[in-house]
Amino acid sequence: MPEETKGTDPVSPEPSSPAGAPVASGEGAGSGAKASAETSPSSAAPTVPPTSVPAAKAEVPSAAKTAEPAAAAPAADKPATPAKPAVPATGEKPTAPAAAKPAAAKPVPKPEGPKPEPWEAELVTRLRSQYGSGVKEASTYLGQKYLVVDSSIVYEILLRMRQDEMFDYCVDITAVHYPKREAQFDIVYILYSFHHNQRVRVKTQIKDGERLRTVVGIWETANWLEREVFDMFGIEFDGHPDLKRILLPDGWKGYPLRKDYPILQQDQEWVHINLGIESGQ
Amino acid sequence: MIEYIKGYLSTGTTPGEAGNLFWATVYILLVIVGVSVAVLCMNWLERKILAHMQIRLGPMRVGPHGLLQPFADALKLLIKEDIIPHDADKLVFWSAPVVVTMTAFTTFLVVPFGRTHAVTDMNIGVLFMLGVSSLGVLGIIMAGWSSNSHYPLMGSLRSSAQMVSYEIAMGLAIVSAVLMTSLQTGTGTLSMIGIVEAQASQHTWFIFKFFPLGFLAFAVFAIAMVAETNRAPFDLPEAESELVAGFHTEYSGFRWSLFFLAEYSAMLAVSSIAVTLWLGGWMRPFPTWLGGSTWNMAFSFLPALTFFVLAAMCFLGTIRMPKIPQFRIQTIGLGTFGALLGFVGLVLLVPAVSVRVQDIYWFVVKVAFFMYLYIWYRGTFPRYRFDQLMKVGWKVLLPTGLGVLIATALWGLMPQLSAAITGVLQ
Amino acid sequence: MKLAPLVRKILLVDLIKGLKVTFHYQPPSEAITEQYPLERPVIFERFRGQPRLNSNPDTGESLCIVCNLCALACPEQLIVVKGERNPATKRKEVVSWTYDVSRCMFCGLCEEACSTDALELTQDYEMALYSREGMVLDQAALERGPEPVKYAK
Amino acid sequence: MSERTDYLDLDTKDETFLDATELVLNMGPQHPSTHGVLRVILKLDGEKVLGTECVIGYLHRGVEKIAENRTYAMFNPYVDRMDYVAAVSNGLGYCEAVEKLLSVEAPPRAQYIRVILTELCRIASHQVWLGTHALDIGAITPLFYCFRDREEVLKIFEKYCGARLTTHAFRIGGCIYEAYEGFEQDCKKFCDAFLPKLDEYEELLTTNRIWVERTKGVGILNPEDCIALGVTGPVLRASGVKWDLRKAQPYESYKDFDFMIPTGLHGDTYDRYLVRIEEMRQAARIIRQAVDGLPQGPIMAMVPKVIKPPVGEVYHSIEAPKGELGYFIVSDASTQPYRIRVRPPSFVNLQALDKMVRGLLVADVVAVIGTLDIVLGEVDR
Repeated sequence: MPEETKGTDPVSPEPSSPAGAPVASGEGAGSGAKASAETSPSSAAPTVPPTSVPAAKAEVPSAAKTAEPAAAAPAADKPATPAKPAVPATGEKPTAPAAAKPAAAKPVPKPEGPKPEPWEAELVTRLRSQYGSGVKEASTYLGQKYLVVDSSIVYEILLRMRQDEMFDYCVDITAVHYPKREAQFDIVYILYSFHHNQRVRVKTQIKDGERLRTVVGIWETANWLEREVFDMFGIEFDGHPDLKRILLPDGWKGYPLRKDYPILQQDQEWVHINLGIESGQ
Repeated sequence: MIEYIKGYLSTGTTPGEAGNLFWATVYILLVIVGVSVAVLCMNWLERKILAHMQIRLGPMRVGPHGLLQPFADALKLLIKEDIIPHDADKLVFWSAPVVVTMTAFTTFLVVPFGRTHAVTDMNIGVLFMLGVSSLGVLGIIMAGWSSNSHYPLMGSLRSSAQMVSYEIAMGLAIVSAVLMTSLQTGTGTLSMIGIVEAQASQHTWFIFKFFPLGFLAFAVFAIAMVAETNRAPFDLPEAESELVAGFHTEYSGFRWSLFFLAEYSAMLAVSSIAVTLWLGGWMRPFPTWLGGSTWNMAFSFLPALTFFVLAAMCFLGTIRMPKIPQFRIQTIGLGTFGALLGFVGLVLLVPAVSVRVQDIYWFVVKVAFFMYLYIWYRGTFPRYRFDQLMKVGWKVLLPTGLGVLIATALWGLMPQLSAAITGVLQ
Repeated sequence: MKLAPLVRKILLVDLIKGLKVTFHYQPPSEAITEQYPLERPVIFERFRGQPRLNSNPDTGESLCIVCNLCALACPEQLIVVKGERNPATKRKEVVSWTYDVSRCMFCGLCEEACSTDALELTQDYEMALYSREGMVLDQAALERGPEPVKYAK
Repeated sequence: MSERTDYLDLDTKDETFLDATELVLNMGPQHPSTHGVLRVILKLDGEKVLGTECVIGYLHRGVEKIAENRTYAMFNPYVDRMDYVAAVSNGLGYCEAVEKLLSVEAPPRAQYIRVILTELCRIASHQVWLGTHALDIGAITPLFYCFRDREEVLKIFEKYCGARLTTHAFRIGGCIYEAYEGFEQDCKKFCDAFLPKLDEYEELLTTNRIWVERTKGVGILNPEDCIALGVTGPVLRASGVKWDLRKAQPYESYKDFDFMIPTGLHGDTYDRYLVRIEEMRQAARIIRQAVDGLPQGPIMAMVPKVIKPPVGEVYHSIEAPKGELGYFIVSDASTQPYRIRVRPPSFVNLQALDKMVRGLLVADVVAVIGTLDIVLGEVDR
């Protein structure tokens, strides 16, 4: 680590929410960046003698783990962008060096992590009015907007986003695997609207084996992206024109990006079959 | 024996004309050796010149300045494993490079390196050359088809279409040059030697005749010949970025080297045609303007001078070599090579030799200019697409060639035409 | 307006322009080839190459204090440091130190993690070997540091 | 929009080619102009392309899986290995995404240094593109000129961060290396020397009739198709969509600089060539401004030594030389990312190949692959 960070005193014993309330970067990216520049104290922080490095190690995880929802700050209804971190970071203010020592022991004072805040916009209202509880959540996190919707209506929502709300560019489709949850997979559609200069993530949760309807008919780009999700997670898409493995060879076993996928076993098996020796891994 | 050679050398005819089978064989062997050496030189020169255009140094390791690189390459190709694809048509696969090489060498039969320095002087020389060189495409098609693979097949198909189309433009340009031999003197000829002699008697190279018609015909030929030999920017049959290596993708080792040999000797052959037809063949520049015995004398020193310059360059290189033990052998080698060149230069100063070599020297210089152009094009231009190539061939070169042919004929017939017109008017 | 482009096209101006460029690059002085074993590239100070374990120039003792930070920082986990506390000096001393260069991607994270400047990625870049065996460097090899091969007969 | 039904039927056996009218040509993975290990299966009628299918994954290294087993700082060098001709941009995108997750912002000086290096990297990447693209179309010489000038960029990289290609130049929270002595002069010198060289490339290509014929009207993508296919970067801009993340959603200090976004009119290969050439000029302009305005100050924000971002997920994207390069990071508050998804521009852009080459000739396939400017390391990850 560089000298500059060695001196960082990340233990901020202030229990209150960070000084600058989360500034959702409104009205385009430029002002968002400006706002963050004002509120972020980190830029010009002086170097502090490296005294509390162990404390930092101990403190930050606890802070993060026990993070709880904070008071909602007014969310921007303007297009927000993932431009700049708008929220002052946790444990960044070297306010009281004296407090560094006991801070680690105390469970209560913790720097608040940024919290998702409800996202209120006309778009959300419209969607809510039509789909009701199908739209489970509409929030912003670090200025980035996302919707969590029920897997049964995700196709309609996406179609609507494309046709009525002008989200004409599907940036990415991906999935996240949570093996301990009942609905194991998060499918994430990252959408962008050239018209609004706005990015929205639409998330849905599905169980293992549950199928989703393909969005290739909405955005052509979804073709390969869905194939990759299938390849890596084994999630099948109904109506996809050519759903087969894309990055891995056709005969591959298993879905590598699932959390329970053992790399070593696969490797050993392959080496054993193809080379006739035991793997060296 | 020596008397016999001397006696033959003073006859002033080609062995073919003299009907001397022994000398014809000697000449044929000389031509084959000469062309092969030229191809080796060309190999080195192309790599060096192209490298320098591309701000590289090119071969530098095998011999001083990579001078032995062609030999190393040839050796490597000879001892490389010769692979014949499993599903190839073995007989055709085997014979294709032979056909290509044979046709490429056969054309040199009628190339006049000097008044007497040709194997024979055929009275249909130009026709023969055109005909034989176009047979080369047969070998390429054979190679592409017999490889039983997609890329060679496509390469050979491209090649055949391309050669057939460009031969027409080429033929038209040649016809307009042949017309020039007859128009003013009334002694038309297809003989290669005859064409050069016609230029001598008309006191002009055909490139400057009926300006700009001669030049246009030459330009059409100069473009068509690049296409005919499958060289950049018309190197589609072997376009490495599209067809891997085109028709010779599946060839390796010696067979591949035959294709290489054929390609370069074909380049030499078509350049020889261009030199013979438009650039006065073996004639030195300005034979009349800078005529007289003084100028003849001065020009006769040029071959020796060239070798002296080359030797001087070698010595310069010797001096510039890094003075470290690893380079000792290279330095000595380069010095020896320079000395050799200097010796050749000295030999060329002997009047008897210099008179005989004059013709060959000028011919080679002119062909070398074309070779340089080939390399220069390759270093500069992107490659045409197939349909664009056809477009250039059929829509630009063919009409131009045809127009030039008609214009040449009209211009040549001008006196008769004007006489006829005035006759009609009166 | 139409005439000038047409004339230019007939006179092949566009092609000649390109030919000019390639022509004037021909003098060998323009060539940028480095004839490698004789002409060696200039390696700059921050270059990350062959690793070396530094020792104190005065005492000859290894600077490594077996803190294991480099091994923790390494993304490929190719550094293995084992140490023992010397009861006499009360200092941890290296027992074994291996660095597997064959898996190294020279990201420099280990060098940054090292708190005593013991581990250093030097400017030596000639690390090609004929077999994998020599690629796992032990403490002795690391302390010897890179030994550039002299290419001479 | 419509459901496509004309996917290649490659399962039915090809008749002997004397009887069949169609030819299935397997281009790659070992082919001189597939820029690595791309395999394109072409269905041809003569030389006319009836359809294509890309087979990718030959270079798949499981970067996203590796990420789940590395700490945030450890994963940083791996991203350099995706788009290895623009490693600096990859590093920038990753560092910014993690910084966003940590709600940290790099200090101004670090931001300027980042911008300078990223723009240098853009020039280097475009030079590799130009060289290889010209080589694909048959002009072999521009490659060497481009690589000669790219060498200067790589020297600056080596002087700055100790590596030429896989630079690992930035760290989460800023930069670790202070600009070396003479950094500003080097950058300026490069810009001064580079622009005349760029004119030289143009002399070789821009007006050359063969180049123009080979590229004009080839591989046309209209803006609607571009957006539907998710194509970004110079390919999108050449189709006339003036969209550049540096302007649309400025990151780093791009809002401080005055530069233009070149756009094309026809969306063909020639326009893409012009757009990228102009982008190099604009990048040089940005570098000059950034070097002039390089502020003093720290180069590293205060980030904890052990990076443990709070629970949450974030998507951040930057304008890489090839298009929108996005990182979607899910944190579970441990030291290792729970999931990192890379949105590679090359992967998405490559999808447009089929649409672009249908009805063209084999030679155009090569030109179109070149103009898409894909890097297989990034396509396959």
